[in-house]
Amino acid sequence: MASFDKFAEKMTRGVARKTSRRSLLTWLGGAITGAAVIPVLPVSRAMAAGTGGHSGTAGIPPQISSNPQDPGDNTQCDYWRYCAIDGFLCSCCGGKVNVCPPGTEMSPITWIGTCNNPADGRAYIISYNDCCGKSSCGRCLCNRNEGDRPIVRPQANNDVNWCLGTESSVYSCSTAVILGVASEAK
Amino acid sequence: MASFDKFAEKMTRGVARKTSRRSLLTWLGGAITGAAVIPVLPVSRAMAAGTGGHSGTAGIPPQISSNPQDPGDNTQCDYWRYCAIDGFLCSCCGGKVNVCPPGTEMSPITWIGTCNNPADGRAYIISYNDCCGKSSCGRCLCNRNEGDRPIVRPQANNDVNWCLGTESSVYSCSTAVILGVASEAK
Amino acid sequence: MRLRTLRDVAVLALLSAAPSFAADYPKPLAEEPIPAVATLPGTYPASWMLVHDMNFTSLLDGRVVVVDTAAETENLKGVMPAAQFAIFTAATTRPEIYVAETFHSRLTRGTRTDVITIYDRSTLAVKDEIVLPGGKRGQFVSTKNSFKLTNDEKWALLFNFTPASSVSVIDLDSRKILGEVDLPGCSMIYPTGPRGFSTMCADGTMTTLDLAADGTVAASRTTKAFNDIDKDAMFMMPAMVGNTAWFVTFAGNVQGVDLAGPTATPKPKFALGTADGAVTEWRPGGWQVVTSDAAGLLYVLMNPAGKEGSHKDGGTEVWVVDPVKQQRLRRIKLENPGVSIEATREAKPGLVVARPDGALDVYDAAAGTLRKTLGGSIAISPFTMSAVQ
Amino acid sequence: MRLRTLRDVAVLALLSAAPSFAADYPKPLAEEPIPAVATLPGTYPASWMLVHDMNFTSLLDGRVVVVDTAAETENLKGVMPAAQFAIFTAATTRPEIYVAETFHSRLTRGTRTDVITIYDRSTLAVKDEIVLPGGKRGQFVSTKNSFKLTNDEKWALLFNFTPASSVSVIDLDSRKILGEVDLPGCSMIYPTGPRGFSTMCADGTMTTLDLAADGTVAASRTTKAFNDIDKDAMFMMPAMVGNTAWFVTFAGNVQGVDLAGPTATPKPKFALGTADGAVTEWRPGGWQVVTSDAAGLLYVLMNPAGKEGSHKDGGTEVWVVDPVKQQRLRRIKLENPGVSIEATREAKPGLVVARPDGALDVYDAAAGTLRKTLGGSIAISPFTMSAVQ
Repeated sequence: MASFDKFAEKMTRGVARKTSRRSLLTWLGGAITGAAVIPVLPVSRAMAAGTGGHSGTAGIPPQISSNPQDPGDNTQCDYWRYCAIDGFLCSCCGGKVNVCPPGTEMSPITWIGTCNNPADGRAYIISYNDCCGKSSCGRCLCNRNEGDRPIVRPQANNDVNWCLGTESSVYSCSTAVILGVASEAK
Repeated sequence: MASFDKFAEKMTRGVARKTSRRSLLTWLGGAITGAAVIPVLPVSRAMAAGTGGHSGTAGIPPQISSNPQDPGDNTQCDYWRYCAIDGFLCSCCGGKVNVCPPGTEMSPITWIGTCNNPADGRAYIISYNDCCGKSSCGRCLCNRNEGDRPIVRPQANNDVNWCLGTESSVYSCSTAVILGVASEAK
Repeated sequence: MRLRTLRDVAVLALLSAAPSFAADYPKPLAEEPIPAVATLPGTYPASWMLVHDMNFTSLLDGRVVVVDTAAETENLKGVMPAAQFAIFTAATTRPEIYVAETFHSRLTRGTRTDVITIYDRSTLAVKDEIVLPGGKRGQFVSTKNSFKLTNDEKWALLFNFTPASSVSVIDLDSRKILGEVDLPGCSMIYPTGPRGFSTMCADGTMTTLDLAADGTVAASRTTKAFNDIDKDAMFMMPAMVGNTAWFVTFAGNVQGVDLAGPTATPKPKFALGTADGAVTEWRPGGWQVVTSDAAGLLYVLMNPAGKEGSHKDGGTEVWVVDPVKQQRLRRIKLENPGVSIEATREAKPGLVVARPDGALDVYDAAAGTLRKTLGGSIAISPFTMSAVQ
Repeated sequence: MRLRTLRDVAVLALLSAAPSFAADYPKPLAEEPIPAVATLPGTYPASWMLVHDMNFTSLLDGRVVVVDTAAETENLKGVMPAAQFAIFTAATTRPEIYVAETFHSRLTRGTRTDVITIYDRSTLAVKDEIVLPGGKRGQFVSTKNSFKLTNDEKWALLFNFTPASSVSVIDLDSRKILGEVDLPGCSMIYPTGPRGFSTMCADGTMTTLDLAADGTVAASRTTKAFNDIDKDAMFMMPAMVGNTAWFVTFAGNVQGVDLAGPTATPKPKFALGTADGAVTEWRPGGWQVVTSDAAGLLYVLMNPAGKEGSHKDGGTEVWVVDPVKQQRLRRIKLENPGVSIEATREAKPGLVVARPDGALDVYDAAAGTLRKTLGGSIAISPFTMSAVQ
């Protein structure tokens, strides 16, 4: 997987500079599923294009960390930390990849993913803390499920509204915070 | 106006049978504004295509009254009674052109328009009663403003949330009810 | 068209006795009565379906949409609000629909109130509500098995998550909460036997709880572990055929569980099988991935690019399976990729496929052909669908 | 990628001392602090704008979006909820933003509560609220002049509509309602003089009310009729240049009103003029159709297909007008049709055009060229915009 991820990452970054968000998603869909079948966009990516109703508009400018060890555009679903995220990306909503938007409250209870960083080859433990107390951000909806398991194992499940232990249960967006290293590069 | 309306009505019905909702709107936009300029879709028609996010989907089947004296597709913004409406058409929302959807309450206070019926040539007084108590229907958003005047003349204004005098002020959709004849055909 | 003020209108009304030039229609259209509000039939036809629209752009403002999947026009019959990761369930023995939902006093903030709102099936008006104390109602992407009826539909069972798990037992006759059952390490509700339920546990077992007449736990029994959550997890929402819950797994197996009681009893697992056209391999993919028709056939939404993490990616085919014969009967190639599927209980069942753009494609489940598409924002984010039983 | 449970993670963490093969990065990325919540500067830059997103698909869940119209990235700075046909106004002399909004206890039903919610400009957190009794707050498609500040921003004035018209006078220091002024036959609020306001009346006049220190009406004066509502109505939202409100009319005239006090004083009306490229004729069209820049120039959104009923149809050009010289300076051809326009008060002003699809096009107001598009659902239904003053 790691080598494919790295390849996809490189390709994605290259393509992102040349094409719109919309066509990038289409391209990814095609690349993932091959040319022979109907492209299967991951559901929430397709929904991201659908629900906001702005699939035809220009997108959101790329946001790339100044640290090359944290590569990729964190407004895009294929950014490495988002491997098990489900929701609106706070980096598009007035927050940052690991910071909630102004006036929201970060949930202390959350679900955990383990994502490969294509730059340093390490697997990191990522905590997907939800930001709560304002309504659905509505931008950059993303759903990836690597390691996701059904609600029977809640700590590995992203279908829960994790606005738990917060003053309000209203969900706004999701962050992806590095909690630590899960495994060194192999 | 009456003769243009009649022409447009005929054309619209013919085209509606052959084309999708989306291309129909585009066609209307083109016909209204001419070919020389950027087509100006009435704002809310464009928004209807935009906000729901379903501009690319197939539309809603035409709903034509069995009475030829009440012509046109009442799911479409160009239906004759909608000449001063602003909102979601109840005929797409579980109600009918003059009936609120189940579980909503019809506002007793409302705004009034005067619309030409292209079939009998009469001008009718149309009451645009809002249906209240459930959230925005979200379908068939339509805004036409023939005779609409600013809020300074509220009874002729469709920018007011007319869910007044109802148990809830939450707006769901708008009807177009015949109150009477304003003027006979000329 | 000239402006008409209310006064102008009155003046013009006086003039309306003038002769008409529209000879075809000597009489004007009649005045229409107000107020006028539509109602629905007391019993819904088998072509109708309740669609849970989570409304992702305003999750606090979800809806349950009543949809006629067969009519030529007026396919949207009505809407019930379903706030903030709500969950609903419909009674079959009384004309009621129950929506478990959550409000905050200031929309996005302020005091939280959880309630079960009781709708009349015919008027879609609120008949009553049951307030749920403690702010513990579980909020998930719509998962049908978080809210179920038991005890001949006299009781409702509602799953709580804080993140501690429990189930509230609610008496629908008296509109009162009878009690709460703690479920450490277990999730969701699968009605079992006459007055009990099973629940799925993190160690791969299911536990069945019998409830006493007062709503307390009378007895409980636990199966051996049969859900391999690490390697081949069961999707949490099964398709029901009689008292058998047919689950599918991430890797493409079918796991039946007999819930006739008194204990949930797993049946032998079998594979959906492989097929041509896969990019990697065919696996179930989407949200509501399995459904059943009146004949007891299963329909499974399949993704051709199956791998770890693909289980919510939607599908491009629906595989029709006879679970008793453990046989795949045919493959339906969808015209458009889908998120969730639901079959109607009609004699000639419809297969409804919720698309990522919110439209609903209705197929002839037997022929595999597309009958129609219900578009025009009939839903924004349809996740689960429940055919009229 | 393999599944990692919490236990797996713990095990793997123990193994993380194993040598890294990523020689370029000998140290892993650091752990990141939680919780972490962003804040905004205490004073917003002149390129920022508050955009009222009415959110048509869930009108009860509107928002005010803080937008940076100039930055390369992170153009959406934050959001304030603005429920149910809300209206907001921002203070310039205190770090507060006021949202007048309406809630129902059960989202779509139940007890109605109107409040003014007070946000801190830097944290976008709720500082306080003022409850408004009587359920009479007027609810309209966002109309800025329904909620204004006066008395050196010590007071807020809120327009009520039941459909009887009145204005509530609210003391922002004490967070108390001082009183209510009835306005039979009149609408909207145009702050006038040091402690008063004017209002637009259905007979075409404006009435100016001076308020006493206790919030009651000390004096009132009415102009002659100058707003020909039947034939050439004034749009209700003017662009302000100092104390002059510049209104435009349906037919394309500019009507200035001097609000320096003590009485609203209409200026001579002048025409925006005609131009090539019209289908019928050029008229103002859209929602927020006129705006001003720091130099006192007006920008008017123009529709080439002007006629009765076209006044909300949006526009394809923006005409730049010097209202003192009564001269049209130039025409900006928009790349995309717009609904509403707002100029920033930057030295090189930006002209923001809200598009029907919710995107915001930012033009160089002087050059008339498109600088950038803020897309990606930055708003769903943007109707009014307020540049930082």
